[in-house]
Amino acid sequence: MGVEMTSAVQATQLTAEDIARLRRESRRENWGRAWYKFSRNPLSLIGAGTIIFVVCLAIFAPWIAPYPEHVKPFTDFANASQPPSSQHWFGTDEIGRDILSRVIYGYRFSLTMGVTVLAIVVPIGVVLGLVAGYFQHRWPDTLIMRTTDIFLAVPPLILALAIASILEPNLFNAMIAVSLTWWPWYTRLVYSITTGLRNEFFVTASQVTGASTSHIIFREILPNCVSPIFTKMSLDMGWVIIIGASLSFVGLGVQPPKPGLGTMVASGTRYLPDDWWISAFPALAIVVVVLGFNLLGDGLRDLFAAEDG
Amino acid sequence: MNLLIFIGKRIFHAIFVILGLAIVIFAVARIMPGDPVRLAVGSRAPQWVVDNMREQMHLNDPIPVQFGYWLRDAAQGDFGISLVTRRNVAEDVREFFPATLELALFALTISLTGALLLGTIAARHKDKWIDNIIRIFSYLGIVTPSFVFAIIFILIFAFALDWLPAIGRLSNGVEPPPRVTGFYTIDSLLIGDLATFWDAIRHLILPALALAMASMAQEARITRSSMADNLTKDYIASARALGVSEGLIMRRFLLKPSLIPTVSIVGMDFAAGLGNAFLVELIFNWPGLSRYGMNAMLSKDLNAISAVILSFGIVFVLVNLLVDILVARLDPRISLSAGGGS
Amino acid sequence: MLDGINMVVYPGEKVGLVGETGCGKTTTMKTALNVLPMPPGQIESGQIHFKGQDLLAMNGREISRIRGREVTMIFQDPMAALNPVFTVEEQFSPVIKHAANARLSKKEVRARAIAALEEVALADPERLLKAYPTQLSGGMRQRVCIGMALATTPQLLIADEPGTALDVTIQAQVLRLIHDLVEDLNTSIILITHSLGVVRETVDRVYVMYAGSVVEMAPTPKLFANPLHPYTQGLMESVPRLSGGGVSQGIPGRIPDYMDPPAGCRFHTRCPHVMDICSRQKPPVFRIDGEDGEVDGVHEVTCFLYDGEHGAAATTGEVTT
Amino acid sequence: MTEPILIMRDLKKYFTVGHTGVIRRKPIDVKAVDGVSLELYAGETFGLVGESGSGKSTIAYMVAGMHRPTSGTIEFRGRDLFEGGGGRPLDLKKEIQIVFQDPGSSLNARRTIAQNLAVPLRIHKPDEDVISATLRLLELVDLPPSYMYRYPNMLSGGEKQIVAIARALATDPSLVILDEPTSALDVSVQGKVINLLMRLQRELNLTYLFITHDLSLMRNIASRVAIMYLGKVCEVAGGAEFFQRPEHPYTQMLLSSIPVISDEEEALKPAKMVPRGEIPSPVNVPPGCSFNTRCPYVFEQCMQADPQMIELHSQHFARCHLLKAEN
Amino acid sequence: GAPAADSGAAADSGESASSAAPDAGEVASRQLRVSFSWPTFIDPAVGSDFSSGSALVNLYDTLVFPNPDGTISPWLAESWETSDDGLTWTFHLRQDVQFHDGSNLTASDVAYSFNRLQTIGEGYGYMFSGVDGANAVDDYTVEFTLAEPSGLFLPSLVRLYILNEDLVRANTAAEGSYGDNGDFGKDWLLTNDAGSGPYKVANFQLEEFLLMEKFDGWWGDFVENAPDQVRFIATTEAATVRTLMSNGELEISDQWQSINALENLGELEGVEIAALPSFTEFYFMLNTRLAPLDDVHCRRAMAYAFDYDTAVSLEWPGTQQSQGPVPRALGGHNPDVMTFSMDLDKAAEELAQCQYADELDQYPVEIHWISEVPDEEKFALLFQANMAEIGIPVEVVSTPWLSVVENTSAQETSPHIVTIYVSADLPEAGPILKQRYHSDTAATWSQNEWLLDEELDAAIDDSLTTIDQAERFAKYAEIQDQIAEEAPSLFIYDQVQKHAYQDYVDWPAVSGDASPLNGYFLYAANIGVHQ
Ligand SMILES: Nc1ncnc2c1ncn2[C@@H]1O[C@H](COP(=O)(O)OP(=O)(O)OP(=O)(O)O)[C@@H](O)[C@H]1O
Ligand SMILES: Nc1ncnc2c1ncn2[C@@H]1O[C@H](COP(=O)(O)OP(=O)(O)OP(=O)(O)O)[C@@H](O)[C@H]1O
Ligand SMILES: [Mg+2]
Ligand SMILES: [Mg+2]
Repeated sequence: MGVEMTSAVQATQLTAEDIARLRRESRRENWGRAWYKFSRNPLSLIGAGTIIFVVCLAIFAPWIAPYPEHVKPFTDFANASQPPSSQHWFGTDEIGRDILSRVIYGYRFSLTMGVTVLAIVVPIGVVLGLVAGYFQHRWPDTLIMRTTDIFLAVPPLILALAIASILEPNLFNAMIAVSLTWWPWYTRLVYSITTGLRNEFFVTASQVTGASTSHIIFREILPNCVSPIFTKMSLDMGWVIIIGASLSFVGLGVQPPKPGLGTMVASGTRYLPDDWWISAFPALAIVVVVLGFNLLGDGLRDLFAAEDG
Repeated sequence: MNLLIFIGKRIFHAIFVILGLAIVIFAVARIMPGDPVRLAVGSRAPQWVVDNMREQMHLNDPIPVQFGYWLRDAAQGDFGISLVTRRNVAEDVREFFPATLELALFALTISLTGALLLGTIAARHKDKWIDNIIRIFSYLGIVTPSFVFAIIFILIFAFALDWLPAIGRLSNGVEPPPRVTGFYTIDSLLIGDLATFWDAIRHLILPALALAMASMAQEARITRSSMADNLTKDYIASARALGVSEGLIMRRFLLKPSLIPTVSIVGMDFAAGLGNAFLVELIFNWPGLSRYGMNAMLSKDLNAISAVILSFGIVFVLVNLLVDILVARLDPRISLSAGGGS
Repeated sequence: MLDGINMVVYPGEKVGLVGETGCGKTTTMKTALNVLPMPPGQIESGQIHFKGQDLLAMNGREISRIRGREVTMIFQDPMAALNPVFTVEEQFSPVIKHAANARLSKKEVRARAIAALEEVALADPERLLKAYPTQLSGGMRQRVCIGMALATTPQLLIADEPGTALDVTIQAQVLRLIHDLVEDLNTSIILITHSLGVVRETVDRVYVMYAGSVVEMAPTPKLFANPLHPYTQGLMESVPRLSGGGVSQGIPGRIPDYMDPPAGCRFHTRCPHVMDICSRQKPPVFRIDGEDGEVDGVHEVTCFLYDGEHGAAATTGEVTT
Repeated sequence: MTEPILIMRDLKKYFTVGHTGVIRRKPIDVKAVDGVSLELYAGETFGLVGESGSGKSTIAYMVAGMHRPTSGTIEFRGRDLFEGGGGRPLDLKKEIQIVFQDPGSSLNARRTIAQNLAVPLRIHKPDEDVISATLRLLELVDLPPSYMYRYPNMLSGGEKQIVAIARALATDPSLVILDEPTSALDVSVQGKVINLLMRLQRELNLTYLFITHDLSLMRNIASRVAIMYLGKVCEVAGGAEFFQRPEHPYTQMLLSSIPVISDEEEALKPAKMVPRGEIPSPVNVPPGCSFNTRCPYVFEQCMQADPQMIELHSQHFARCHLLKAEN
Repeated sequence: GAPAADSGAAADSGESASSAAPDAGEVASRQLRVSFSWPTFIDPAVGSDFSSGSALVNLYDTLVFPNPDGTISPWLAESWETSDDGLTWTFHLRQDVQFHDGSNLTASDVAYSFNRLQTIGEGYGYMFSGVDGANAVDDYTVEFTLAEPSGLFLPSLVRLYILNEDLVRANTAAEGSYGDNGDFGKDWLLTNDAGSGPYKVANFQLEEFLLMEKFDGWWGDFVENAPDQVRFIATTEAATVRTLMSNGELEISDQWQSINALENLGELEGVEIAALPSFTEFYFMLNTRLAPLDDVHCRRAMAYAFDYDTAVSLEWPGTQQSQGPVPRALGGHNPDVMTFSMDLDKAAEELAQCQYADELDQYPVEIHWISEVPDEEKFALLFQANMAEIGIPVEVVSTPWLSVVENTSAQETSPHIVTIYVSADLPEAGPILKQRYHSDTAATWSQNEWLLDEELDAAIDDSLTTIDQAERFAKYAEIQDQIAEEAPSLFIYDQVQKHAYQDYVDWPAVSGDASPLNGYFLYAANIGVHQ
């Protein structure tokens, strides 16, 4: 490829500026290459686009939503259950609120849920996985991995439902419940990577040189887990959003009148099939955002696979 | 022999996991705030009724003692009285579990069959239009929550088209067959009652399909990619070079190794299915353990929650055990290496 | 990635194909047998004739009459070439059934499989048939592969680096085994390898490949006596000698990226004799030695150095790319 | 000859790979290294040759400190490398470095070349500026400074191996273990790495423990060679001597199997000796001489007793019942 | 003990399943199918909720029977007398009554049933806390002893269901929490009945349906075309109910259908909507101990600011705003009680007098509605919107029922406002006044007000022990005036109980010919099915 062997310059003569420039250039080149590969996969582009769109909707909801006041205390019984129209693209619900506006705000809860759960789960799961994997066949491994086995022995949604139901139903507790069921997946993932990597020669080389255990775990092994972790995080954003919606659907997540997407689907089911739009659009909104994260995740997976191959 | 050692190890592991699970469940059930008994007997019942029941449930003892009682009773299959149904929880579980299992197994059958069919077609026509259609289908299957599928299916197939019933296990007026396995399909066949059997099947289709969609999509994808991957393997090229017919290669030399990853995730998918059953049974009014469990959770019925989670945990652990054995049978490498190591 | 490969093999002849890792040797032969997985493989153009018939133009039924009866291939990595989830017997029997081209009872199939394993000097074939590939050592696997290939009594055997994954002594055994077995059947062989030493000791004629194209072809003695292509020369120099004398620096630069091969001669980026034309134009084949239609003596090279106009004067061969 | 820098005495390493039975469990051991005694002299290139699985890497790993020997000792400049129970002190780690066989996995693919090189620098040269030290290292191995911020997957196999060598040199070691450093490379690339190694040895006065299975290569670089078979050394001799007078039947078999590319080399090979048999599994080493399953000269005694290592000529040792010391 | 009970139950259900099969074809024309919420308890000492109540009235007989007008008729008891001190009640039983197993109903069965109910204490047991005991004087005479005189004792007897003592004892598990009485037959009675009522249990599939069959040996009179089978179907799912209704597989719907769903049902061919009067009132319970609601003026301001008309219009036509704390249909309701209606001027006036008038934004009011009843959200939101107009900030919170129960059990955790429907178990005002506002009930979900007013307590107690009805009702009226003044609650509306039903059902409840007491609207012996 483009590796030029043009080093007539004596390395020791390089100035700090030269080095900084070298670094900048390589960085730009690396990013450029990654972006090029990523951009050649139309599906992941669509995924990334969808997510950016949704995130923008969530962040700028007050400016984008046509009726932001419908998310706050509001009743307009005269306009209840109106089908989609030019004023209300997604129609109105049984209380006369604009569904489009509520869906846009609903994304805030979905994304908060996803981001928070991952923010709790990933560090915990990853550190545990690293430790267990690095000390394979020793007590930290046994302790940690047997614990994950136990947590993985119940279907995650069931455990999440159980924990959420025992706590007071609200978004925060739903996030706690999902987090409690989710960390083992990261532990598992990182564990399997780590056990594979700990016998790689670069790890051995560091050990032989005298690098500390924490250096090896966090500086040598962790960077190698990053791409599968990111891939999984992207896919998991989707799952967590679905689980969050499921919890809300049975009343254990976002509480009305807050516009949780699952909550809206649930309340709309009472008006099916005639007033289909009340639950159809929130459901569609869930599908769209989850699809976005899935496409992105698959794109990242392909990207990283291509990079490693 | 190797396979036996492997199975032995897995069973040992399963027992350990179930025990651990019991501890977790107990802990979860006891952190619940509030007095479940007061909730159960209602506010108008006199205090002595509450005290009586607390005593009976050992709720006044220290936690470790409670756990001892709980574990002892649980080991004997006794989970105490449900606060909602007022029945022995174990009896409830026995009553309702078959319905959920029947549904889940039916869904499993649908998803596996569908996935293998779709996955094979997609792999053989990789990157052609049919592959793309199957891909789109897979994506939609994966990203759509099961409760949305459930609602859509009811609207389309039960309401709009009126092809299939929307709720329950049997039509109104059709009496359930005498209980042997608790599976209406099997029990009705046992007494040769084809009409009931057919009715039970018709009731199974929609909820099972709603449950099956996600795993079908997931498994179809895995099958497709593992098949496509194996197609490029040297042993396929080798078989071709040695003149083995294309049909045989597809049916045997390609299929078996390609099944391994698919079968491996069946356990996980089954788990996801059991979880989703909590929502789907609610929507289809399916009188199974999931709906029972959901009601128990919504009414903080501690004994029932523990029993339900433990039941699902045990089933899930058993299914995983089964899957592991199946995978080990498909893949001799696993059982061969099981002699040593952990 | 392959670019204009022309190869001819005559009955009973042993032909070698040498080249560095990843230069496309395996791919060439997989293409020849039409067993290249597609996708990702793709055949842009060309013909492959076996006894006068174009293999690429054949349909599945026709080609399977030839594969496994008249032509077979032994794959490079014996582990990858055996299906890990089937026993040796399960993999053996369809091959034998196909090769026999007649109805065989289960017993007969078994008997033939056992005979084939004995042929390749494997002890206890009965037990071996029930084993899975993982339970065999590398040498045993390689022998099983050879046994399977030879059970089909082919007229052309393509052997892809047999024994390279093994040790020198074992490799020597394997090569000898193939050599002996083939002698009796008068089978033609294409031997793929990256070791010039192996080539010199086993084959009659050599094709040298670089980055997806053949750069030189010559009878073995001629090639070693007088390598013409700069690449062949560099390769010969790179090999450390048993006689001592140090290790040469090798060929500078690195093997080009196949996704984006250099224009013109693919070797020009590393060639010590590079000329202007090399980066602009693909060199044609120049015949240096031997006559048309002759079998033995022909020595061809694909390099402008041997073009009268550009380099040292030489006989102009016809352009066949 | 100078002082020995490294002495191995009756070195053994057994790996437990499983257990027999279910009830009365007995460990199943792989005798990876089974009684090896060798001496390395400062400044030399000591070649270690043997078939796959003969225990070469295991010896290397013990010297590098990755494995603790089951028994026996290794002394480095008179200091026992495994003294005491704990880890090896940093100053010893600094002195002994290793380069691995697989260039793909010996560098951390997710860190730049500079970051890879910085690991030993930070530990062993905390006072020095990491960037200038990195540049100096790259210069030492003839790589351009622009490689600093590249990732390993943008380098060719040979270049990766060169970086790995640079990393080993970062601590200024005196002994470098080279575990098949070029076996994954093409011949046309191998030369560059080998020549670099030779140059560095001269410039930095390094001692090499060079592991390979390529005898032709060994012939060209090693001052002394040891041949291993199934965890034991069967012959040790000076480089040239070894090729002129192979004594052990296995050595002869090995040498006669080497494919060569010229007639003059052919003449150097010992009489054609047809290799036969399979290498026994290291779990199931046959009693007596471990080579007895493949040896063409096998006789009674070989089945019963393991031969002793004897010095046939000066500095030429072998272990075979057929051989007698010259004097 | 347990295994015996088990096999008994299994054999029983197997038998009934096979015996039901031939019936089903022949009698398909006389079915009454009703949708219900689950669980349904058919043990008289456990069940008390809506669906249980409806099952119990059909399976069991009681000593007395409630009339549509709120009066009481003899039933199993042909006559009775009271001692002068009002503490001893003697009942004379009919002699021709047989249980479903054919045995004769006697006074000892009554005594046993009473003891069982009181010992277990669940369900309607609480109604009899003032009764010391019951004993059989002879085979057909039973005597109750009261601790103090009570005007409510007689009406409460409609909740004393008479069990077949021998049958229950035969099916009692020896091990249980009731000492000598083992489990008191609780386990068995979960799925079996031991009654003498017009219907008997034929098949009980938990979570699915309860099938009851006409009891031909019943002593009473069935109306013409009374159903041969009554089936409670365990679903309230709107979609399901609609399908069943439109397929003619359901005669009467449950009462939990939303307005929207009912409208849709009403459009079906041959389906009509009944709006039955009920003893249920919808309250906003204001916590009078929590600022700013501890100031009566603030409470009144709210009562004046709420838009009752809109609230009522969100409900089914025919719904009326409540008058005071007692539903209209109850005996002793005071029609002249002060009633608030929306009047923003008055609201402002009251608010001005409130001590918190200037700092209302520092006291945001939380209104909790019950998540399980999604329609309540509308009223909470309406309240929020109305209060915004007079400047009271309100937050709407949805809370699951169980949390409401828990929160209201202590003063510290009781929220500002909870929206709850409360039903009367007896046909007159007294009990509900006690249940809602007496200090005894302050720590329960049926009082979030925390009035803790001793004078009021005394007044309520006094009224309840008044045996003369007119006198009692007068006292009730006074109490209602007193409470309404204080505005401790917003009295939203008297609920009408809405059911969709097939027009071929001849349903007395529609024409007001059934007691509004819980369960009696479904007294199947009086319902005709013409198809
Ligand atoms: N399935 C494939 N997908 C993409 N690239 C491939 C595939 N198979 C081979 N290649 C590429 O084609 C090139 C030639 O591969 P091939 O296996 O033919 O080389 P070779 O000469 O046989 O090498 P070796 O000596 O290592 O066997 C390599 O660069 C390889 O990366
Ligand atoms: N960690 C280990 N656990 C178990 N067995 C091991 C381990 N490391 C090495 N062995 C075994 O020890 C024997 C010697 O291995 P070693 O890697 O030293 O051989 P080698 O001579 O380096 O072979 P190669 O040429 O393939 O690198 C082999 O049989 C190997 O399987
Ligand atoms: Mg190859
Ligand atoms: Mg090695």
